[in-house]
Amino acid sequence: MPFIPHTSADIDQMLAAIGAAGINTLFEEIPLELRAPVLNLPEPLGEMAIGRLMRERADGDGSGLCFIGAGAYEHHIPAAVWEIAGRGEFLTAYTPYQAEASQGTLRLLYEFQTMMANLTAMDAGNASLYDGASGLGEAVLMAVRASANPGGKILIPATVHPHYRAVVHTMTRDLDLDVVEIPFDPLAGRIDPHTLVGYQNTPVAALVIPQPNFFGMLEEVDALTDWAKGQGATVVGVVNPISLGLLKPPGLWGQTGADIACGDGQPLGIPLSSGGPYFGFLCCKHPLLRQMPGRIVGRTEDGQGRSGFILTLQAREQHIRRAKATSNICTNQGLMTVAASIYLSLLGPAGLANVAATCHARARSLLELLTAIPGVTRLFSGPFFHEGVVRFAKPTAPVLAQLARLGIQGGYRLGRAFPQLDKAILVCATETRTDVDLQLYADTLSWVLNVKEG
Amino acid sequence: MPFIPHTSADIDQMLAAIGAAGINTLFEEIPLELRAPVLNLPEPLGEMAIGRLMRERADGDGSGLCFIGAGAYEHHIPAAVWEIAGRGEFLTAYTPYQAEASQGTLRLLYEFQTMMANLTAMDAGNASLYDGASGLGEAVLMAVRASANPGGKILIPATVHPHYRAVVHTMTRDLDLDVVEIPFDPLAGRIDPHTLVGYQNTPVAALVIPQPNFFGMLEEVDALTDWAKGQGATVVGVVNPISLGLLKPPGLWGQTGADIACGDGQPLGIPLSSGGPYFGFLCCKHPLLRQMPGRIVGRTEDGQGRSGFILTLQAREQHIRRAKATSNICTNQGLMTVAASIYLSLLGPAGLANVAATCHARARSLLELLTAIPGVTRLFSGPFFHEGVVRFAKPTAPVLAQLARLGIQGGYRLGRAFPQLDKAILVCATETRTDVDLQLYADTLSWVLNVKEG
Amino acid sequence: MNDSLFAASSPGRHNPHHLPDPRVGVPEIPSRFLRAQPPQLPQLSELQVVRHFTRLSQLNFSVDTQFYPLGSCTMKYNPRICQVLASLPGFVHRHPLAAVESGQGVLRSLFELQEMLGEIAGMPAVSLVPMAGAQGEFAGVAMIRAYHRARGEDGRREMLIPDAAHGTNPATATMCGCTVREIPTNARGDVDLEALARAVGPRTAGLMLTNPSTLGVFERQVARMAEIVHAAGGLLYYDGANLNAVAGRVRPGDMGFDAVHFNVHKTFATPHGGGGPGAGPVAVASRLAPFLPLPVVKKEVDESGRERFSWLDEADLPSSMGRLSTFAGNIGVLLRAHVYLRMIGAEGLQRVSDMATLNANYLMARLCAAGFTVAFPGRRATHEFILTLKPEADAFGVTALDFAKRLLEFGIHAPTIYFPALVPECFLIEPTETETRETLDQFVEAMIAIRHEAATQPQRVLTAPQSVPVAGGGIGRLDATRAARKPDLIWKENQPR
Amino acid sequence: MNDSLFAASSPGRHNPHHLPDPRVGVPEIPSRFLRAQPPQLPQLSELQVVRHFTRLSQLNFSVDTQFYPLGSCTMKYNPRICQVLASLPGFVHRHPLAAVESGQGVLRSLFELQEMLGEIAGMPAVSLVPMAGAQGEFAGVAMIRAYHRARGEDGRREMLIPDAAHGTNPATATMCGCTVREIPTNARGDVDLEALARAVGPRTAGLMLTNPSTLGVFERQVARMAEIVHAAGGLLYYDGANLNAVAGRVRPGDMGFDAVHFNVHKTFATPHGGGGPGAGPVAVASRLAPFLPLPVVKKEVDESGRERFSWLDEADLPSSMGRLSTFAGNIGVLLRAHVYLRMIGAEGLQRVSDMATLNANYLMARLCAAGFTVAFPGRRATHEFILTLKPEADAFGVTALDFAKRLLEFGIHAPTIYFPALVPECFLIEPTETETRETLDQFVEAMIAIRHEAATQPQRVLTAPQSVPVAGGGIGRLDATRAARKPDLIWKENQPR
Ligand SMILES: Cc1ncc(COP(=O)(O)O)c(C=O)c1O
Ligand SMILES: Cc1ncc(COP(=O)(O)O)c(C=O)c1O
Repeated sequence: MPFIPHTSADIDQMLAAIGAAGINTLFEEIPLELRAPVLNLPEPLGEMAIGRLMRERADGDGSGLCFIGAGAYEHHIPAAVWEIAGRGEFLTAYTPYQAEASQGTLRLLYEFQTMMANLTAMDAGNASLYDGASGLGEAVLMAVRASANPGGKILIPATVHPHYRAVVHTMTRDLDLDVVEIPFDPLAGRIDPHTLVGYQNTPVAALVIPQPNFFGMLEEVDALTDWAKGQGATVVGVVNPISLGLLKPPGLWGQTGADIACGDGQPLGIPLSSGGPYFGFLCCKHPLLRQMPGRIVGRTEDGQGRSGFILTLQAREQHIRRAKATSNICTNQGLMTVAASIYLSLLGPAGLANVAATCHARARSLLELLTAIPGVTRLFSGPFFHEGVVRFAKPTAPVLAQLARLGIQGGYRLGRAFPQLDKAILVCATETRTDVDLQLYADTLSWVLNVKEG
Repeated sequence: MPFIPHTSADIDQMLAAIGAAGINTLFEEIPLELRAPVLNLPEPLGEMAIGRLMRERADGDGSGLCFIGAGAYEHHIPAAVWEIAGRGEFLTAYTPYQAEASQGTLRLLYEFQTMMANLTAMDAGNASLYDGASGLGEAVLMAVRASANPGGKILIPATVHPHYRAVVHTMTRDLDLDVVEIPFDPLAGRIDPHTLVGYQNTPVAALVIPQPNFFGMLEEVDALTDWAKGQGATVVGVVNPISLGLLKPPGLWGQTGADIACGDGQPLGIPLSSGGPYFGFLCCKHPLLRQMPGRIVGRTEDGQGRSGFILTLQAREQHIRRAKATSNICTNQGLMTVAASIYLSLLGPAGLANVAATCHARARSLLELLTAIPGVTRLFSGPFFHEGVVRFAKPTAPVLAQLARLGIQGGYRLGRAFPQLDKAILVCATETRTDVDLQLYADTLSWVLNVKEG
Repeated sequence: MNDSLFAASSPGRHNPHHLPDPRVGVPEIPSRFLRAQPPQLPQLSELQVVRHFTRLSQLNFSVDTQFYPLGSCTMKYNPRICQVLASLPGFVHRHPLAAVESGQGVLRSLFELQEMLGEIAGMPAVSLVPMAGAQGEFAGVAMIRAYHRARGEDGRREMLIPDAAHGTNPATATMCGCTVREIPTNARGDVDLEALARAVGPRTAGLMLTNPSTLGVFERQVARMAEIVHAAGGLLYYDGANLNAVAGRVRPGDMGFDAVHFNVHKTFATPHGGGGPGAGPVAVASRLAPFLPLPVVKKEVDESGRERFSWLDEADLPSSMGRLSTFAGNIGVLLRAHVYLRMIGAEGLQRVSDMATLNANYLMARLCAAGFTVAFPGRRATHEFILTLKPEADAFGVTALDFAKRLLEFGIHAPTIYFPALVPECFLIEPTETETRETLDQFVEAMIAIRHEAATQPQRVLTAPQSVPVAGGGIGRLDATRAARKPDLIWKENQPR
Repeated sequence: MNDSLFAASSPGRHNPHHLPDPRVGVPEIPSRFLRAQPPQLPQLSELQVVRHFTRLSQLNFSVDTQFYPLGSCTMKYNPRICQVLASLPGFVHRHPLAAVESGQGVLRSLFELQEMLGEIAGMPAVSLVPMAGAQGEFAGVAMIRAYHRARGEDGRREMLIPDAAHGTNPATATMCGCTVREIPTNARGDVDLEALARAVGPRTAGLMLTNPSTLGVFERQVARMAEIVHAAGGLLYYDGANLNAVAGRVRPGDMGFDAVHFNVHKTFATPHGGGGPGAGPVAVASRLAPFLPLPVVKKEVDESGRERFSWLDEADLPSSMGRLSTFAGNIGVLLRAHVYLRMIGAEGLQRVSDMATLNANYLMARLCAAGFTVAFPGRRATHEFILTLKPEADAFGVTALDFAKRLLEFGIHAPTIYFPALVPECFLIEPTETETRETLDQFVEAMIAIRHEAATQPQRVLTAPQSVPVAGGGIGRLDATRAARKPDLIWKENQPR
């Protein structure tokens, strides 16, 4: 059998050492009536055959020239990132429970925490959560635990990614928490801070602020933060880490800064992979530290005073606190933080700023090119990062389908999640899209909108 | 600049420490009149841009469904081979001059030498030469040095790969050595041992014996070896290492065995890569050890009696013996031996035998399918390994070109190297070709031969 | 190795080839949205980065470099081919929201995985979405709650959990708004059936059970337990973390469970990545199928027999417990599991559990013969087993922790220690099927050597490790208390190295 | 780490997933052609293999893990992107004899590389074929001989080579049927011009020269030397191993050379692979162009401006010196060099030599200031320089070898020692441009510390290394004499481990 080293001589000698007549004897405690039938699985394939099969499948896949963002972004990943992150010692280690045998992973996580905290202007960070959406779920639960009004409302703008909102719903429903959606300004595509006045007199546990928001627009984070802090609410910023190369970090929003920053780390060197694995990051200010879910690494010393790293503050975690833990999370997305750490180290502040600025410039060009096409209009005005909403004079589904047949993934249809935005799509351009790419999209779209006329 | 860490502060401080006014000062010893103009090189590209460029180029390349062998063979390479061989510590180390800091490479080479010696049934092996052809060149020079008749003829059958013969010519021409080509039996596609009777009375320094030969046919290695040894000639076997999973190893040919075994290691886990890097291997019997070119690793001990490995017998090499060295070779193909060592360890004797047997079976099927097509005949009869010669009723060049347009690399045209074999091609099938592949080739060829009729 | 990434940073050092467009100017965004200071990221050359992280990697123990018999974690060989095939460009570069037409390869593979996992579970419906075991548990308990709610029994909020259970079980129950009721284990390692019978009732949501349990033994009365819980109106959740012991031999569905999660990063050989990512797909009995987390892969066959794969979403599965991830979970990890399962097949899967069990029983027998004390004598080991080092602790003052730390110096990763908590000086050992007998023998020799040291020179063991055999010389035993007392969680300027 | 691959082997153990077709029978080949016994290869599981070779890798020093200032070897950063792009499936899977239509991408890249190398050499024609520097030298000398032969001067068989030259130079000359005449070096590190003038004559084939020389200094009289040799009817060969010092600053063609080889595994950042593969392309002046080794990439442009690339062969270049490899050399390595050059461009190339030179001069200045003795005081360092540790040897009895071995324990690879042989207790140090000043400073500190030890506790240095800081604890100084006296070159059953 593949991957099993036992020769028949091994098996015989081992059974003899055990004193068992045969392999079946070892399973004698399983009641007979529970024994499984022979499973109906596909015939096994050798390495060459499975290789051929999967290569055929992968050859048909891929997303062509892609202008979809909507929570997952195609960035250039420096070759060194996965060449190093894919090393066996990172790949095949377990969670670093035995600190002395895991200093590689531990020191790396400490550095990762540092970089994420610096990026978000927070005091501490954890070692990752599953992804952006479930990370926001954890952040909301944490915010409530830390809030001055733990029984109050949890305000989530409709400009937060619809799937993030769905996951928050999943994670709060059975806990009888009061999650309230805040509508957005239909002209600006962002929250009008004045909307919040309606909640002035009810206790608010937490406010979630996305930056940039799902439509790519920049929220008035300072005003929103100050309002929420004034209400005694915990402020949770959901941010795109690439944008933080340019944008004001959550820790510096408003007078006091947000309390928690979270988001999806995928843009930091993680490939799209149809949706995962990505990772969620979570950072916070000092007072909230012990409410943070997930693993945290700290620096300590050995008997000789040498610096070393170790999992710490474990009294928050399920394996110690069981039913009273801050979360059930155990396995997280460790390897993705290895990639993100290498990515951030390679780019540094100058690189990250240039990636962010280039994304913005490309998105701006794209929106200009598209809206120059008759029948295409821009929705929402105001500052944005690297995404924007455009509306067609026609139904979006057939247009996008036709574009896809021509090798272009044109954008994300907003109609399902936002019925009021029927006929609108969300488009994105990152630094990976060249001027030629943008022009090709514009030309193709123009052709598709034309051809299908009538 | 890419890959250069110096900040301008670094440069200033370093110049100050040197006491130089500027960078140009450091080059002051270069006479002014020799200074180069600004070079005319293409504009530099960032990593993202060069990635896009090279991906476009590579996307257009590849050889489709390939039935060419002729010295380079497509085999399945287990994923583990390059996942491990590509590790930075193997990739970015130098030749292991400082043994204590290079035990990884050194132990590996010792194990490689062992596996190659075992495979060829020889007493020792070196740490690689450039490739099969230049390796044969070195083997011939070594054979002459070790021969009882160093001034005698060097007999090389015409069934040796034509490019190998060309390289031997290049490497011997300036040395005034007498290289003689032995013609092959036009029916059998191999050397008739009786042909050698003509050389019975002239001194013969060395005889080269290919197994399988360039046409895929098996030579009568026992008879050839015995004849040559009887003449006091050194016997050099040129072998395909995969075939040694099944075939008699050179060390056991005839009564005494060949003296030297060499060949190209490419089939052992090295990708085709348009022709390189591959590696040449060279093994020999004990008496010839100190005539062997290239690096050799030996086992020794440290002060505490711990086993360790070190480059040894260096008195043969250019850095010690200079003009009197056995060869000028310095850098060899080290990393390729890492891959080959992992390949052989993963396959083991059972795996190698199965790969060889499968290759043979596939080639047999291919030859049967092709010769069933009207207008296609088989040349040469007798035992073969995984290649064979077929003749078309038509000129080969347009047929092969048409096949290539249909995605099939149909074989190697023999007409240029062997004018008497005009209209014939050499075809190959390894274990990577499925029954479906073979049938596709046969069907396409049949169609091509038909369509172009008249 | 003592160089900090941050201490090596130098102002202005950067890698211009990673600037996508050096000519791009500062964007026209109002300054109140912009950061005033660049983020404090390290400023390093590419070589510095490559060298730093390569050297860090060398400080780890890993399956690729050491025997790693960490109980409950199934640290077996992660085949490189799975890694390579899941990383093919077509898979890796596909956007999650791209048209399904551009993802038929990945969707077909995921669909096949769903089918295979259903067959292995003995259950009809599967969702691949959960991103780890704990999230699989969450999905399971949330489905159980949704089920009760749908039947008008939202009052069923009590989850029964054996005291030996993994911490994620009770933590999950809490996250789903349940209260936890612990069920004790008897001295033979079985759940106390009487206690279970007493505990069930109209508030019972269900029971969470691992079988084989975390005690390394098979729960023989599982059918009876299912009867008791079902009779009381509760459902049964199977924590599949230990499936490597019995896959192909016995199926959760056949044992009476209603939901199960798999840890593909254990049973199906996907690498653990130093803490993840894994994946925790769930399989369920038909009564829970309407509640599966979204999205699920669907297959349609058109008239001409052409298959087309797409995602089921809210519109298709209106009772779903909801979404758990932004997109569809850890697809890259699931692809690895798919390749693994397609390579081993049914016979191979049984061979996995056979040899995992053989290795554990052999190791247990040899350690017993060497005088160590097993926690549940007379029981067969499953894929793992527990030693109690209490006798050694009493005799020599050397604890399970000390044994664990000293093992590291032998180049062997320690087993899981102090879990499950019910066994004093607990050593939970899981060798896995991919290790050779020779390696197991080396482990036995190391254990004997350490016990001999404990008897003759206990200080050597008590102060271990002095230095673990990794590049750069390693580190001695680290002070966990100090770390927790005064948390130092991020690097700061002027920090001692 | 002390486990042998062969000792771990177990009869019958194998990896069935690597059998391409387990049902294939024994072929019908007469038994006299077949082997009677299977080859003695190790029989291991895949995990054993992966673990063994992963652990072996960890025993190496490498650029990715250590500072590696090995003089004459240019151990600089090997960019990962070059590795990744040269490994793209389209490149890697192409058969060398496949139709050129299926290789336009690789051929175009090679053509561009030919052009770039010609520009850097200041010479009009290039062949990429030679597979390492030494084979490039062979090509050069064989071309020179072919040139003389073509002019009816086959008697020109004497090659002039400075005594400081690399061993490959004289060895190559011999392989090309030349005799070697050594030219001495004067105390300032320059070739003795008088001696050269005396040596040339009608038997002179040519001169082989490295500039900057292996002494780490620029040969200032090179133009004069070219005059002397050319006037005598000889040609000049440039050993390009040290090009990293001057690329973009001065060109071999402009200095008067007729042929040059490049070490792409030095100057153009392709990795050295623990001994290779590298590549040694050659560039030549027009008089040698007809003799270039085959094949060479050719570009044709059709009427519509479409470019097509193919190989020039014997028919196109009838005077060629011939073939050097089965196909066309180490193409995969050349692709790496191509990517590197396309990324750095002309300005970057000059920056490379600038910073390589700056690093060497800085390190030399600091070591001088610390009291070490440079071999050629008053000269500028090029990309490398030489210390003589003779004063230390005389004072403390501690040799260059001892210093080298002790450096390993500091986690720094030793410089090149005892080459060139003319400098006593020679330490040839080449930091390369990709190292930071901080790293150079650490080297200086280590050297100072070792000299201090040499003075105060010489045994510590004389017995170094006791243990190099690699995983598994490393090894002490190895006995080279023992290895050579009784060669143990392959593993045999019952061998002590
Ligand atoms: C018994 C048991 N249950 C649940 C889990 C949790 O799985 P995960 O770490 O994938 O969330 C684990 C693994 O740590 C486990 O061992
Ligand atoms: C000066 C010099 N010349 C020639 C060579 C030979 O080059 P290669 O090792 O690539 O054959 C080297 C490198 O070892 C060298 O340093």
